[in-house]
Amino acid sequence: MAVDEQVLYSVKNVKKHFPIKGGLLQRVKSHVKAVDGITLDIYKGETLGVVGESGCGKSTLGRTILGLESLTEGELVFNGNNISKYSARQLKPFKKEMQMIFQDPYASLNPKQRIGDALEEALIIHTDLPARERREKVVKLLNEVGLKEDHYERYPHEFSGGQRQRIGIARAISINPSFIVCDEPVSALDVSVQAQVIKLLKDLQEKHALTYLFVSHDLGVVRHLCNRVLVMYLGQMVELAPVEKLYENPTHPYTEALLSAIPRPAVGRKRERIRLTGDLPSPSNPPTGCPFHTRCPIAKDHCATEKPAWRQIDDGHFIACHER
Amino acid sequence: MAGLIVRRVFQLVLLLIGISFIVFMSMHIAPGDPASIIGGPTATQEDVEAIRENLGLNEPLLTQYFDYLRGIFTGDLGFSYQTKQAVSEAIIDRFPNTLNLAIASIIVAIVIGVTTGIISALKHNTWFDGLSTVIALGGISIPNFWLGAILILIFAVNLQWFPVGGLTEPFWTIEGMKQLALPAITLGTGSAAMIARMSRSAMLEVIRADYVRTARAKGVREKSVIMMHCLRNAMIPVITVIGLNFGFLLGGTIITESVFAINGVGRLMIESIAARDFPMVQGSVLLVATLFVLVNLIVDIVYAFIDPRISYE
Amino acid sequence: MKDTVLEVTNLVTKFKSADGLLPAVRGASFSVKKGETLCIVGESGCGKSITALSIMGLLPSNGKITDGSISFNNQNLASMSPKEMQKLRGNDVSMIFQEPMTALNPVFTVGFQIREPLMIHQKLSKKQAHARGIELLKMVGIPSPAERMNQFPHELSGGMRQRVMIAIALSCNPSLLIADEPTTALDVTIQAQIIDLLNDLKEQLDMSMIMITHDMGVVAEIADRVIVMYAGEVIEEGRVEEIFENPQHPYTKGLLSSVPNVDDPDFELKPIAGSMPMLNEKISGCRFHPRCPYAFEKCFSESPKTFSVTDKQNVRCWLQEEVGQNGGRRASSL
Amino acid sequence: MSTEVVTQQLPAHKKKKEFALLKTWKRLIKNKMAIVGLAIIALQLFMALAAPVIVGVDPNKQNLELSELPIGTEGHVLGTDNYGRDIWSRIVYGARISLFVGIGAVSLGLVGGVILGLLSGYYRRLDGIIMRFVDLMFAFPGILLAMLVIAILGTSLVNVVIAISIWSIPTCARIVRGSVLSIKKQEYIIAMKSLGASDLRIMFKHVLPNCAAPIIVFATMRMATAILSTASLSFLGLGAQPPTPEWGAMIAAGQEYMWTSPHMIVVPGIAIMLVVFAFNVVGDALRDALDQGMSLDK
Amino acid sequence: LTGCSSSSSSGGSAGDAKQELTYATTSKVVGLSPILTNDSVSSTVIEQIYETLFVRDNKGEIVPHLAESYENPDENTWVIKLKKDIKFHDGTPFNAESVKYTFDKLKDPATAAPRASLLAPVSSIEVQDEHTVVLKTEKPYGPMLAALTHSNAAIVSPTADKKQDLMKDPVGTGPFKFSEKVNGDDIVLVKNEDYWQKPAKLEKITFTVVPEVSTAISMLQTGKVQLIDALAPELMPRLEKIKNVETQKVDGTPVYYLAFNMEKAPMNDLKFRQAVSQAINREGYLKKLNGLGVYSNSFIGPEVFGHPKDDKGPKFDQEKAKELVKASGFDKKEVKMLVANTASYMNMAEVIQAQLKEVGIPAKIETLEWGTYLDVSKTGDFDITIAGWSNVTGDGSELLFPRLHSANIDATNLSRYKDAELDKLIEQSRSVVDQEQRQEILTKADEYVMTQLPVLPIYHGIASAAYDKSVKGFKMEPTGQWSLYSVHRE
Ligand SMILES: Nc1ncnc2c1ncn2[C@@H]1O[C@H](COP(=O)(O)OP(=O)(O)OP(=O)(O)O)[C@@H](O)[C@H]1O
Ligand SMILES: Nc1ncnc2c1ncn2[C@@H]1O[C@H](COP(=O)(O)OP(=O)(O)OP(=O)(O)O)[C@@H](O)[C@H]1O
Ligand SMILES: [Mg+2]
Ligand SMILES: [Mg+2]
Repeated sequence: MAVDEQVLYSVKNVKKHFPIKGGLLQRVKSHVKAVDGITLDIYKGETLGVVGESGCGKSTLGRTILGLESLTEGELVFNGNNISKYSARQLKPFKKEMQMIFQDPYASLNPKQRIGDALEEALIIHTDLPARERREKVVKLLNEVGLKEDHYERYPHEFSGGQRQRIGIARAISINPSFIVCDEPVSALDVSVQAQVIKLLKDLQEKHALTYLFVSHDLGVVRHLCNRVLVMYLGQMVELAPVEKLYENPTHPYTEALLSAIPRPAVGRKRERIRLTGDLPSPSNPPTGCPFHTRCPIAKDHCATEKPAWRQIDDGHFIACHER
Repeated sequence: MAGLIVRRVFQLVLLLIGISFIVFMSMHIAPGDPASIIGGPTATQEDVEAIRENLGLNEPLLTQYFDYLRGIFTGDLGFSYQTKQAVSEAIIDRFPNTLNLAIASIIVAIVIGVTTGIISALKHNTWFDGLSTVIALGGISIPNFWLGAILILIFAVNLQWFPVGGLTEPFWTIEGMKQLALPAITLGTGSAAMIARMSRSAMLEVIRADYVRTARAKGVREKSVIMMHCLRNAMIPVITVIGLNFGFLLGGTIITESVFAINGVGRLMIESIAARDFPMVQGSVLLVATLFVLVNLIVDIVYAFIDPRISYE
Repeated sequence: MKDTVLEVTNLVTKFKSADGLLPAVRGASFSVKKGETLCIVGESGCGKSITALSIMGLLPSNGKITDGSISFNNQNLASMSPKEMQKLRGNDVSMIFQEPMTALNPVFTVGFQIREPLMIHQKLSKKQAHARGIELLKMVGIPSPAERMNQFPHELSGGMRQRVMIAIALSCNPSLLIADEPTTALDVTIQAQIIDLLNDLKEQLDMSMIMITHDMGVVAEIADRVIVMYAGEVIEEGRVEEIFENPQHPYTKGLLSSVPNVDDPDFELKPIAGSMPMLNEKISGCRFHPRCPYAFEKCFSESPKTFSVTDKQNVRCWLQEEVGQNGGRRASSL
Repeated sequence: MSTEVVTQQLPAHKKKKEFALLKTWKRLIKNKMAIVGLAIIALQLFMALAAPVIVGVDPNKQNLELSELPIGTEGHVLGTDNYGRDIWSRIVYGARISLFVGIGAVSLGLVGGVILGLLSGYYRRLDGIIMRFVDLMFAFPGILLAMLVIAILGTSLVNVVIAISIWSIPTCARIVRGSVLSIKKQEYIIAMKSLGASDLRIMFKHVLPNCAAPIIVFATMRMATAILSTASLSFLGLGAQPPTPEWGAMIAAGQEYMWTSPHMIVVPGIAIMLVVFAFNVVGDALRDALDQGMSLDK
Repeated sequence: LTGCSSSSSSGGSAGDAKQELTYATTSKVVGLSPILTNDSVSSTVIEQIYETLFVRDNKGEIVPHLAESYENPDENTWVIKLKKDIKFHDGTPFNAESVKYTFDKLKDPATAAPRASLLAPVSSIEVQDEHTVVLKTEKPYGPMLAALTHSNAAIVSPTADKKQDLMKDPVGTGPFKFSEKVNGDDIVLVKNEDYWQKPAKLEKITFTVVPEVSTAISMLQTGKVQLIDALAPELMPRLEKIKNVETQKVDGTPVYYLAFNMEKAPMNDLKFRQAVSQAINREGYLKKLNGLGVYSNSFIGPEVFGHPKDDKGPKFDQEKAKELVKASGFDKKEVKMLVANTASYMNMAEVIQAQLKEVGIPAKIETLEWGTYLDVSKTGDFDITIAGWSNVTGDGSELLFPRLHSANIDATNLSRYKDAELDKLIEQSRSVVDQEQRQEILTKADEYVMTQLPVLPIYHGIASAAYDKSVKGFKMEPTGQWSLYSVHRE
């Protein structure tokens, strides 16, 4: 899959710190550095996978990119427009281009709204299709994600977890955006439906030159869908590489550990994973130097003090590590 | 939170200036002249004119207002046109009564309202729900003067458990409680009805939330499932209503104060409006406004405490 | 022979709806033995969660068990008083819910929610419960657990919430754990850690487990037995090896073949064509037949019987009958 | 390809959106209480519209000889008042004004309150201003307001509605705002923002329905106080003047006779309660009907 | 010479009952200075603390009180001799100086006394000697003595007035003296041991505010209050049923009447006014008042000086009224009836409205809040209004002059009646000093009023009170005032 080398979205040194409050007066005690300096170019038409430990800031990165969280620092440049300081009105045309599939599908659906109406929302906002066509389109979307027209009239609480997730997907793709942040879009789907949905996403990408930022824990899915993969650790980038290079030649010790832990769907083949030991670092008080050094099997003394530089080790393959 | 409080205090100052101006203007737009009221129907034109002159009502409007405003900033709320009493003194005389009554009745309202609200929600569409609905609606449809009179007839005149009226002791004394019992119930009934309906409906909204299921899955006793997990989530509108009602109660309630012969702010306000006793009206309105801002500030703080997602930054 | 902890027979769970009572679970039967892990797999929306909730007695207000029995340690759960049920839940039987965000109470701190079962069932003091809570959070791999205890669910990442749910469910060392997709939001390293943890508990405490998951890798790693559900019915049941190595039902086969293979970059995804029927759809015969590539006349009209493949493996599919008659050619041609 | 298989099942679009409304209505009338409520409202409306047909007696016809007759007196089912006027006919005629004021004031107050509440809950910047404005409305004495309305607008019935609705606005605004504060932080609202929905749309289409429950409670309960407060306004000279029959005023007039002829209060009191009851159960049922999950467990 | 002019009966045999009494009023006491207040509640308290130079005795005759005697050397001079050895509560001696001080203060525009008009005809007050004061008028002033019985003309202690605010801290010569203010508005008086007559029997009296009459009755029933007054007709049935309560009714001086706006058509048409007068069944209405009203077809009531003996006024006659309406060519235009929002006025208005309708006069009631009513009624923005006059001095001139003299249009003359003949009669009644002559003039004036009908008296008030049976010696005056001086409890 050749990637068009045209930058769609450029993320420059983005940081997002959440305040932690405490005490009776709710004073800010410290900050969680959920995203701590991500610089990234996302190319038109590619699928950029984001993987990393739970809590390392993947969702926050996705939400920040879409402007759902305010920026603590950094710049967002979409299609050449620096949108970091745009007003809501200025942003509106961009909203149509950028969509999000939320990690938590149930919470992201209005409990008082029928699913059909929820799906029509986006169409009403961004298109001026007449009611009948909207409905047709929604029914088509429902079918595409494996649901039925009868589901149109249902409320969110009447669905199973996987069904809700598919509704979230249908909503995001309904207005043909050019960029979608998919935050674990298929985690609640059984493999067969998952395959169907992934196919759908791929088809759409081919048809409309869609770009995905694909956050997932399912490394199998990532391998099948993504062109490049970003590995995050504690809000920072540790490795970025084209998918094959990453799977064949994981360089950063965290990536290695991650890949080694993939469960295989065959009985008796226990994973021979690299067990990470050492202290779990806290995002409110991240370790100095390399964020991974507390658990890194090959850490040296200087890893604890010096921050490793972000460097290219191969064509399109970057890592931040002193030792590799 | 500290920021919120500072901001509110600042807003309060502006609000007080604004409201004093508006009340001032309204008192002058509304028909009626303090001088002719003091003079009464028997007064001659000369009498009335002398009174006007004496009260300074012949000065230009804005001069009068700025004089008044200057007074406020030096902590002087002025003197009553009618009784010549210092406004601050009159208010200090009456506010404790109103406060006592407000606290007692809001307690009554919360206890009755929240409990019946919760039970009706749990027993949604049963006889209890129906009965409590009817009682709550009765509670809000029944005029206070009548409820008060009936309570007096039964409990004060016939049974003689409580005094007929008057409020002279603070609420923490036995005597004070006795004096407060009937007015608090009279006044609390309306609020209780509203709180009951509000809690019921709010509980119904959350009772089937997933986290309630989780609580049950943890083996939490049904009582705590309701009292902790549901209630806390259903609390926002209930707290709003409680805050509102408390605010109203603090502003004084004319009818109940009258029926139970309690000398409170509500009556003061009504009497002074009737007498066009401008400084007294201003004083009591400013008091009520301050109280409202205060109560609403507390409500806002409670919001944030109840729902951690709410923030005012 | 180990004791049976849970025995579900012919469970039927229905939802009231505008169209009347609609069955979401249609006569599911299975059992779990002490120390055993049963995995439930099946298409999204096939009734796995509802089955689990039926066992817990925590169905949504419009759902109702209309038939069948659930016996836990030889007590019939369906006929238990709410009080007894309450004592059981969280203590002997606990459940990890599928959607951790909505399953955690947004207005209480994580600490409060973990302490609660400990204080109720184990009668720990608040302080003890707090200490134990921190320990539990550490066990499920949450960094700086003491700090997290004072945070609210919305301040945690998806995976952390899920781990909090796990910690809550494990807090009282239940003898039966029902885990509804407990690791979907976890990265593989933590997932592995959690699975190790569960396996440890299984060994140490002889804990039984019902695990609902889509991740065939996880199934392979943790399951002793597997049941496959489709449209509210259990269509295949067997030991984990049997299911993986010798799947009988066309749906099971389809399912296994759709698993993306991490090790093969050129693997092509093969979804099962069509989609699952709605609850209110009336389908005669086998409910899978509209999507089944092997369906024949009998499948259209008659609901399939259960056939035993081995003593542990059972399948509901008319093809089994054919296997008996025609030497099983059609079934094994895949 | 999978998608093709399913698209074949696409049926013709017979189902219309109205269908949903119809469904809600059907669900509503499945609720027995709601039917009772609707019936009462219909009856009251009918009473209001067809008063002269229902009662032959002039509601203002006095007969000092036959004053304060008790309920059940021949010719006066509900008794007579202190001037010997027939209470039943006054109740029937009074329905007009009371319903007009009750419904009018509550709906007007709702509109104002909901808008203010939504804006201040949703926009942090507006919150301070709007809420202090609301505090001002709270603190502003009701009588003074009535006197102002008389002075500026005059004494028509419409102005009564305006006065009472102004008086409902602050309460409604605070109730709405409280709920909005918590709802606007919910994930589904954030999801709507990411969809690019305008603030107005989010407020009215997503936030509002989720705080409908407290609003319905407020509105239905306010009906009672609105009708009752008409009396105090006409006492101040605003609105219906004696001898116009009007429930609140009937109650107020009965105040002096409560020891001797309590029916003068009880009868109009029950009339008000019936209206409030009707609106309450319909409100309840409506909320349940709009909310699938609840209605299903009937 | 310690002027023991009255009270020799009933010794100190008060029994062992506590000599305390609580009186409940519906509104608060505005203040306790007779100069600065003009409301009935304040005057009830003031009556107990202060005294006037003259009072009306049981028979309605004006007799000296603080005054010893008076004489008129000429029509414009009133030489008043004062009693000696009387002291104010603060020890200041009561003398001519204090009378002068009080009256000067009352008249001074800077004081802004609401009832300054009471002594407006007095041009100077002179101290002749320690115990003689001379009042001079420009023109003869007939109702002088009546004016001096008015509680607003009570004498205050000059030293106290200079030192303190009498509104809060009153000092008079009366049988009771101010003790304290409690609970904001309640006033406590105690016996004045140094009273110039025999000290009062009650030790302590409390004036408490109970806005709701029905509550006050309940308090009376439970013994928390011993005295209430100004009863409303609706309450009588309840009061009469209570065992421990006694009621007292005395024919009173107030008059309640309809005032026609004489500047507007059709009210300026005598036929129309007659029609209205005959349309209203006043005797019928009185029955509704449960005995709290007196029928008298005259403007000056039976208890007021100047009351005519014969009845010359119109009678209730519906048929005649209908005819008159027709005859007057009345065009059925709605008549605006302005009513202050006092319960008794509104009741009256509703009945009148209904009765006018019977004869074909449509009337619209417009209720106004009291303060507004005062303004609007003075500007004449109405057709008919319901008014009342509680005549505290009990003198007919004090009714006719403010209410019907053309000088008071835009103020108290609500009918806006301007009639030279009546004006002359009124002036005469005020300037003649001889009381018998005045009686004649007033009778004539009243008859004139009852034929011209700028006003239509509906009924004359009754002064009423209800008190605990243990209260003895309570005596209501026709003006609605009472003194607790000779009251005791058993
Ligand atoms: N409250 C409800 N009312 C009506 N139908 C419901 C309700 N809850 C679930 N359902 C339906 O019941 C069926 C089974 O749901 P269930 O949640 O058990 O699926 P699941 O197997 O857990 O799926 P997933 O893997 O997607 O979570 C689904 O088709 C769903 O639409
Ligand atoms: N609103 C918030 N307030 C405070 N902290 C937050 C908030 N949202 C997220 N965080 C913190 O930010 C960090 C990153 O969270 P994020 O949700 O981005 O993780 P993630 O990579 O998506 O993890 P997962 O894979 O578990 O979903 C976590 O430590 C989390 O606790
Ligand atoms: Mg995430
Ligand atoms: Mg599920």
